[in-house]
Amino acid sequence: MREIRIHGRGGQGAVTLAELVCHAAINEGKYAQSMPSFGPERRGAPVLAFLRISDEHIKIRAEVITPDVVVVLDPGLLNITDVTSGLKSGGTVLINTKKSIDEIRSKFGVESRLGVVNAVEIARETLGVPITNTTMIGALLKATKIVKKDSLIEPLKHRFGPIADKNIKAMNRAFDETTIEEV
Amino acid sequence: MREIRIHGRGGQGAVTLAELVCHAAINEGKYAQSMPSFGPERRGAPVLAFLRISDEHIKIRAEVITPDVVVVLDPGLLNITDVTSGLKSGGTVLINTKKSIDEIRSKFGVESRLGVVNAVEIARETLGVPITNTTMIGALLKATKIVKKDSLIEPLKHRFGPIADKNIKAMNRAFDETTIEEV
Amino acid sequence: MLSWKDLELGSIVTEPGNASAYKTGDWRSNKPIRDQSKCIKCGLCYIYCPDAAVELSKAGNYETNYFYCKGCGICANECPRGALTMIVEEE
Amino acid sequence: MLSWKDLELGSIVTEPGNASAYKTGDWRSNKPIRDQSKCIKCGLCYIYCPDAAVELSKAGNYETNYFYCKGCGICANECPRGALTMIVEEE
Amino acid sequence: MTRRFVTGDENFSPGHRACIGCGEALAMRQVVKALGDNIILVNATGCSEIIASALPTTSWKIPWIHTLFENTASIASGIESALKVVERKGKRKKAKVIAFAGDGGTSDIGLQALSGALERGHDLLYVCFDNEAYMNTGIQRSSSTPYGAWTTTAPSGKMSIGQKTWKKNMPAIAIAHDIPYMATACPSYPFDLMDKVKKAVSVDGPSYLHIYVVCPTGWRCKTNLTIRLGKLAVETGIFPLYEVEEGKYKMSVDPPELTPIKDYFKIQGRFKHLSDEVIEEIQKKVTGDYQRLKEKMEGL
Amino acid sequence: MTRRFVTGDENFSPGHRACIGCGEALAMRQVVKALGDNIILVNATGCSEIIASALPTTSWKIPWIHTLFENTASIASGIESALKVVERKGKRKKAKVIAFAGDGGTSDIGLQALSGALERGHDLLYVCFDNEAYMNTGIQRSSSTPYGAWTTTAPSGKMSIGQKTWKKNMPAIAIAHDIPYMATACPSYPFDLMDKVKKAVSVDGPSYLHIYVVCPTGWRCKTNLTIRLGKLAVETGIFPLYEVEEGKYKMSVDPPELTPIKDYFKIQGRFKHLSDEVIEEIQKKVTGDYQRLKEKMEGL
Amino acid sequence: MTKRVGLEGSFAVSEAVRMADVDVLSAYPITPQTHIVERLSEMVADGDLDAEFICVESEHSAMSACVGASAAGARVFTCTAGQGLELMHEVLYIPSSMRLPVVAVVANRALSSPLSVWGDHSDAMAVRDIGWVQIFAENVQQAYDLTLCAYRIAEDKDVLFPAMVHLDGFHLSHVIEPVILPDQRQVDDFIPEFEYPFALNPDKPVSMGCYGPPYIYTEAKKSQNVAFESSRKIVSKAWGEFEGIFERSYLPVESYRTEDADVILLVMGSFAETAMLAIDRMRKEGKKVGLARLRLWRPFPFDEIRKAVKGAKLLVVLDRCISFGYGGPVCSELRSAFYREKNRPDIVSFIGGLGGRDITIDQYEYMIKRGKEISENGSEEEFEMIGVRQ
Amino acid sequence: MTKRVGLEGSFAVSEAVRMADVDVLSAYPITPQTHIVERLSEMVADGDLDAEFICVESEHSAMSACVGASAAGARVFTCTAGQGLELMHEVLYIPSSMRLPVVAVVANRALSSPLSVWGDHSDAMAVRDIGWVQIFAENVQQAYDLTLCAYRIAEDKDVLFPAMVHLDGFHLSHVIEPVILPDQRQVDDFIPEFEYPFALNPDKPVSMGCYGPPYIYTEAKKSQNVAFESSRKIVSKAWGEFEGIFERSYLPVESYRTEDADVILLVMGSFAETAMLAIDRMRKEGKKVGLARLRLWRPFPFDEIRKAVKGAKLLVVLDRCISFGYGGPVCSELRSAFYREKNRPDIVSFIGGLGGRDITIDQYEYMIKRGKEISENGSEEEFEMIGVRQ
Ligand SMILES: Cc1ncc(C[n+]2csc(CCOP(=O)(O)OP(=O)(O)O)c2C)c(N)n1
Ligand SMILES: Cc1ncc(C[n+]2csc(CCOP(=O)(O)OP(=O)(O)O)c2C)c(N)n1
Ligand code: SF4
Ligand code: SF4
Ligand code: SF4
Ligand code: SF4
Ligand code: SF4
Ligand code: SF4
Ligand SMILES: [Mg+2]
Ligand SMILES: [Mg+2]
Repeated sequence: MREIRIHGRGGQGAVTLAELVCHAAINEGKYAQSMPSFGPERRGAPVLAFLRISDEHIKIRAEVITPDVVVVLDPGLLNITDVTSGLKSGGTVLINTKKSIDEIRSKFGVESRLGVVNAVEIARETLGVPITNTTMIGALLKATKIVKKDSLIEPLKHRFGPIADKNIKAMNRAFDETTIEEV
Repeated sequence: MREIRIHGRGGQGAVTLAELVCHAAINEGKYAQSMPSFGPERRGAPVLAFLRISDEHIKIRAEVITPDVVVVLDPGLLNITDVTSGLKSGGTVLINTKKSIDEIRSKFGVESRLGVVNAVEIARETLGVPITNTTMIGALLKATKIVKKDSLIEPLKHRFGPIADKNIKAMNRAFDETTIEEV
Repeated sequence: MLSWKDLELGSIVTEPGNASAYKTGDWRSNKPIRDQSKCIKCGLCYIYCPDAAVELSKAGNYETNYFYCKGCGICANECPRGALTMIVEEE
Repeated sequence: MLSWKDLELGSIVTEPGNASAYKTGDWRSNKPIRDQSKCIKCGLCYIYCPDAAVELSKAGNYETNYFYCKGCGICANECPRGALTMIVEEE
Repeated sequence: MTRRFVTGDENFSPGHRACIGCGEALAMRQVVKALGDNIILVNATGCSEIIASALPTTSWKIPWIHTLFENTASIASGIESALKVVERKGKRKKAKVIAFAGDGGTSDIGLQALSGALERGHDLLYVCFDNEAYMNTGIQRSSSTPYGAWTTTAPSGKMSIGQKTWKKNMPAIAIAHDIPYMATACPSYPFDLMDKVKKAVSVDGPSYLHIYVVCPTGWRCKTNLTIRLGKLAVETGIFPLYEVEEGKYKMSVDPPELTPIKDYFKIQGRFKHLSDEVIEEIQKKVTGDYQRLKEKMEGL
Repeated sequence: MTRRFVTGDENFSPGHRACIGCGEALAMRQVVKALGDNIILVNATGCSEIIASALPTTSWKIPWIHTLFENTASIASGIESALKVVERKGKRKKAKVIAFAGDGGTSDIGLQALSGALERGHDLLYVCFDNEAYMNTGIQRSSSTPYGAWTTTAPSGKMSIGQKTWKKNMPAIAIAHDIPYMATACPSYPFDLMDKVKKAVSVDGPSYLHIYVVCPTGWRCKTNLTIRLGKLAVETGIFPLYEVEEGKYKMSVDPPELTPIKDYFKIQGRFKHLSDEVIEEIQKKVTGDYQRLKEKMEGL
Repeated sequence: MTKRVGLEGSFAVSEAVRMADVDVLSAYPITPQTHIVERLSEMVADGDLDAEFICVESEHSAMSACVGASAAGARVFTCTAGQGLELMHEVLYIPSSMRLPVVAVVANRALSSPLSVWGDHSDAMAVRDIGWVQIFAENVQQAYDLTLCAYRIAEDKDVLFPAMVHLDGFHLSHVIEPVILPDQRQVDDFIPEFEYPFALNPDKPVSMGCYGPPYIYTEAKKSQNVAFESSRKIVSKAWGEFEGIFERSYLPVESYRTEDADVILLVMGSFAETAMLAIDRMRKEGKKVGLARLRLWRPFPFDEIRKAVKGAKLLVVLDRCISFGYGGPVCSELRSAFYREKNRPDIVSFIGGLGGRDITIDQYEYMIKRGKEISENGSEEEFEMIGVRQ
Repeated sequence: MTKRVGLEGSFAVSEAVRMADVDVLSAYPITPQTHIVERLSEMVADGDLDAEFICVESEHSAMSACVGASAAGARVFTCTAGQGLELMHEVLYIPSSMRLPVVAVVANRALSSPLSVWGDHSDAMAVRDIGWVQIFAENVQQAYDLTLCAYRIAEDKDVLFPAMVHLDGFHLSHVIEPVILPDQRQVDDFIPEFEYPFALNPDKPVSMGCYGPPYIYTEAKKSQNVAFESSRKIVSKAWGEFEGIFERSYLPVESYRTEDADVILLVMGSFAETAMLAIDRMRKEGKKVGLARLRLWRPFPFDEIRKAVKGAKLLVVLDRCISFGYGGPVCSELRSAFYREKNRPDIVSFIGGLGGRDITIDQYEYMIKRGKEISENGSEEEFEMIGVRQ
């Protein structure tokens, strides 16, 4: 089982990210589970979302505390939370940032496997708005291959209808543009 | 313990009769208990009230089913109910009626000890209204001496204030005018 | 005496208007008497009776149904012709 | 971490306004910058801020308290003099 | 004569256990006469319900349901919606849903359910029988009890004149919901009442009838005054008869001159403790309110 | 400038967790500024409560209580009565009791409690923050949601234009209770709002304030439009600012000409599905209602 | 100076409220509680009680107004029954978790449907989880005494929980019996003036009713339950003080002729005294039977009931409530309380007295006999219903 | 043709409601139930479900509208949580006593105060006496299946009682998991069109909800309880049919690795699967432990639970609810159910998971171990609370 935690802000679609990948995994025949952090957090407030993917029925139903992968939708969150908290050894952190891997490592002391991508720029250019959740799916897939990229197409279409294509494009671009540094 | 059942119609004050005698008994230092028939009966409908008087704390808290005394406030009730139902042997029936003892016995087959008084007439003349509950207390006291007549004065005053005197008069008159036939 | 098995599902009553067997005439202490000769068949006693105790006979007369009449005196009070009188119920 | 013994009777909070320690500035993605030279001290930014994040300094200037400012942009939008500009928060 | 305009059917059958001379029972009888057979009746707890439904008997010849005191309009909403779907799905044809409740069940404990039903626009008629107190439980005050009246929970006493608040204006509250039809009525005016019932059921959407019903037991008056007191309430202006159709006001009975309220007060025990000053205060309020109401009438 | 007329105290302290750009939080801030210190605040469940009271913290510097969603006016009634006796018995002096609730807590689930409190005449101020939906739970329709608006429980779709009912007229319902003071307000007009708050608390008896608050999250608009949209609501006549004192109506802002509602609609996501015809229908209703309201004004 | 007078149960309660000098009353009428609100209304109207009576529009608001008034530091009272207690169900959790000493009297009534204005314990049992002190009265004197005690208990600084006194609808509320009324000074000694430590007050602002994220909710409940459990001893203490002043004594569990009893019948509320008559009759016949009554229902008197039943072979429990698809709640909880005891009695369950049905002396006797049979031979049913027409 | 899709718990419930072709929906939003009403609203708005959605002004009205609609013969649905279930408390007695097959889904939520939108079982337990069929789901598939089953059960002519499906707030309502959706025809076979025998209808007038004097109330309750008890076997029958059609099976009590277990842990709802992980871990260490879950809570499955636990020495019960001043209701009722059994297990009580607090695998293991200790050495406390910060 792989456990993923997404950091975002209320309104940025962290939960949607988890859901989309969850659907993709289930459609592949896998077992998967996604959920928001349960609470009354408001637009703007830091929030979490969780995702588990497995080959068997998933019996645990609690927040992900020891993630294999952490996805950070908003670079500002790095200033205020330790996004690596509980990260399993060998785990990956994926960050939407315009900063380089080195800058992140030095500024925030991230020592794990690390991926960065300027998702804001991609989202702005592809979607017209700086909403980075579908974009960051690209980074996630690049870093983990947790599901096939194609598996996202149906969930994205179902979710976004007419603007699905743009989102697919954003995802693909992020997939291509994400830089990953193994450790 | 003596058990008394009062038959009346909603609005005729059967419950008040039971209460007044109950208070009188308690004020005499006795144990007593009074209660209405529990229900949503309306003005005009046949109703019951109950009274128990004893020298000890009364533990039973249920309707009186086997009365020692039955008081009937409205003669019309004789047509529609068997007022003697459950009467203990040696028990007494007291009826507000303009009929004579013999008429009652023959028309309604009452075989017990029986008392009659024209309480309507007394009430009309003393109180100005045909409300017979306080009047029938007179009959009750005459027939049973269950409490002293004087013991009623305070409860009647408390209950009726300015018109207490009239009620006392009505009670006294009924006491005097009640005819009782022993068996 | 009904047993618990006699009760309909959810204690529903399936016999419409079966309360009409209840004789509210037993409540009556005063009784309206109609003088048909004074009656102009205006029907006010009919429409004002809370207990639906005034009925129109086949002959076209309004008549009191003493099975139901509780003796409120409304009909007597409202009769425009004074055709109704309240008397004390016999013992 | 509060233990159950630390809770006040009925979980009442006895420290008025202690939520003010919570830094809602952390929520901000965009940041208002004030050009004091354009400012006419009308105070609209003050009275329109949902987060009470505009303060009047001793010197008589309106200033944004970034500890609380969530960056909604209302002040910038409503400033009659365009003295406020929203910029993207630095990473 | 009357019989020519009125059905002889008594779907609210006699044998009910209302008090002798009950104005509420009379109003129910008249309303039900005007409703016809294709209805479903929802009844709040209160006198109207308790007098006619002692298990295993019922006075009702039309489908009837009672559940609780405060949820009458919501039960009615559910039925109405059910009938809508059931008809749409071709299973059964619709009937008109009618709700019956007392003033307590309407202006106090059931107000919110009623407001919701009016707001949602259900096709139903809600009838409030206003006897100005909680009578079923023994004459406690409601928000519909008139100022100064004695009740068991607003008794007159050394420190109290009886009811201390002015009667809640339920018709005005109903109108504030912008419903297509609202009317006031009184069984002392049976034809007016029955006409309004018919108009109300013919409306598509929610309608509200506020019916003034005399309660000899609670008002402490003679049982034969039920009709007389209803007329006096109208003639004094204490309870004006009017209707509001699509926002337009119309007076149903407009006495050329209002009878003084003391004529109405003096034959009721519940007002007997009132001083002349208080009666005067109430008279002023009644006159003023009546005037303001008349100003709302169309074509005056 | 502003600061000269307004206290610098923030009894509703910053650090609260309202969404970015929340109009409700802004209105609360303005109201509390006008209230002063001698108050006790009762808060219904809803955004206003949840954003400011996560244990073990509070944003409140004045005494504050929250219990449930629907009973705000009743809790306030209890406090007010307690203060009355406690003062009478010489124990403590009275404070003014203020109730805060959303439109859902007011016009739906809390309506009955409110109606009771108004009827009984408690000395309290009830403030409704109307953001036209249940926002705390995620944008479900309330009876205060405007016709045509999208919400999660009145979504637009093949068979639906969104909200199918017209907005419940809470101010009219409050007025139907004959209370001494009722006013509408909007934090886009802060001085008008604060004046009304002060007037409302100075009244002896119940007063009601209905405050229009923009919710960028629920209305699907930009966070910096909160003030602009409030002004547009007033300028289009969608939310007229007025007050009713002892039955007398007064317009607070009366634009010489109403702005077309589409200017207001087009910057909100919740209306974006509406066809021109529906907008036209709504425009007619808005114009008509505004006209009818103006007719009630004194001295017009 | 005490005096002995005849009082209806409802009036006895009202007297207690008056003598407790309650500040705020808020109640909604419902049979069979009406006589209490009516009597209190009279007292206020006549100036005999200086209180605000809030005539609310529903029971939901009645309890809410009490909560508000209590939070503002007032001594409060409400009363209700059956449907009324149900309608305020959600609100009842508030004073218990916010620690507000609201006092309520419930004239127990059965629950709809069918509508019944008559007594049973369904309403009382429906609130057994909520964290109110619950006390059952068995006669009119107790209705008075226990209402007073409710204030003494609820307002104790080591309690500060709401308290509910149960008196059976009609059977106690509408019955007149002799009552000994104490002197006002005795009452004042027993329940001194009350000051709530955190009353809503601009001079010392507090926030009450903040919300509890998962981070803190469990802790809040733990502290609530520990405080509630430990108020059990205050109940006993208060009753001890009561006895000192008023010379009548109460215990969490009260026993009648149980000393050497093999079989103990357990009932609650107004049926208890009638049951004593059955015990007396059987004792006369030499049967070793006794009666136990739970005077205190919440907090549940674990130790006291275990002690009270010690030595008995069989406990026969009469519930006046049915948990549909399960059985009698009192019986169930008693069994659970005895489950891990070494020498536990057998416990057999009866249900009866629903919706105002009386239980006769014969029926009590039957239950004891039938209970023994069931104990010996078992039964097909989880419980047996008493007095139902077959 | 079945299909396997990812669905949030709330959406799974909505799918079941849609496929059951419900006529009338009436609900009031409350976290964590909101996603159900929202999804259903969308379905109606898009014409995917031909139903009337009554957007009521409160939960009290939500349940009332369902009662009305059901009495008129419609298939109905409502859903709520926590405070909402509390606010409709009085109304809940109506469909069970009037025999109306209302179906409700409750996204379990803790009760105020402090306000908590998070899950526990306090709301579910507060309605355990009321006579609704109560079923607990433990994963999203079950949320779908059991909602369908609720219609099958409630509308069975030998049941005609309302049914409530419990899914834990957030932990099931807000979690997306794979769900196998059946074909519409399978659903139609399983729940055929429904005709209520006494629907309100001018063609055949009936009176529903007449009042019940003492003369008849006990009989009404007896007949209600007998019918309710006997609907237990219909639940099993319905689940049997369900298995036949859908190939997934449910039982009133479900066991996991209990065959030779000395100690059985019992939990309800969404915590069950996590508890299995603890059992697995302990089994790996050779410990003879197993897990039991009450799928059916009402009518209480007496025989099934007795059978399921047969042979175990100890039953460790985790309640997600506290009856203040008493303990855990599930534990209490289980003890009562075993009280008169010959070979009964010891039963030890834990309470935890309140207001959204998770229980970890370690904590389950702790409970089993500590349960054994308590069973052997006893404990000062009537129950122990899990995961509370000291
Ligand atoms: C929740 C609840 N509270 C209180 C009652 C008691 N109750 C039943 S009817 C009634 C009064 C009814 O008054 P109203 O609605 O005016 O009708 P009326 O009897 O006067 O016709 C009351 C208080 C109840 N049944 N349910
Ligand atoms: C009895 C009950 N039902 C439902 C809820 C859920 N709930 C809490 S706040 C809320 C909506 C609040 O809406 P509104 O009053 O308009 O305030 P807003 O959040 O929009 O400011 C709802 C539905 C609840 N807490 N209690
Ligand atoms: S009211 Fe009089 S005149 Fe009219 S029909 Fe009746 S009896 Fe005849
Ligand atoms: S007296 Fe009353 S009940 Fe009898 S017929 Fe006349 S109106 Fe009807
Ligand atoms: S709104 Fe603009 S001009 Fe006015 S005080 Fe603020 S910054 Fe200055
Ligand atoms: S951006 Fe918004 S929060 Fe920040 S100071 Fe301006 S108005 Fe206040
Ligand atoms: S109390 Fe009044 S309303 Fe009720 S039945 Fe009697 S007369 Fe009619
Ligand atoms: S949802 Fe709307 S009202 Fe609630 S905090 Fe956010 S912006 Fe304010
Ligand atoms: Mg009434
Ligand atoms: Mg809102």
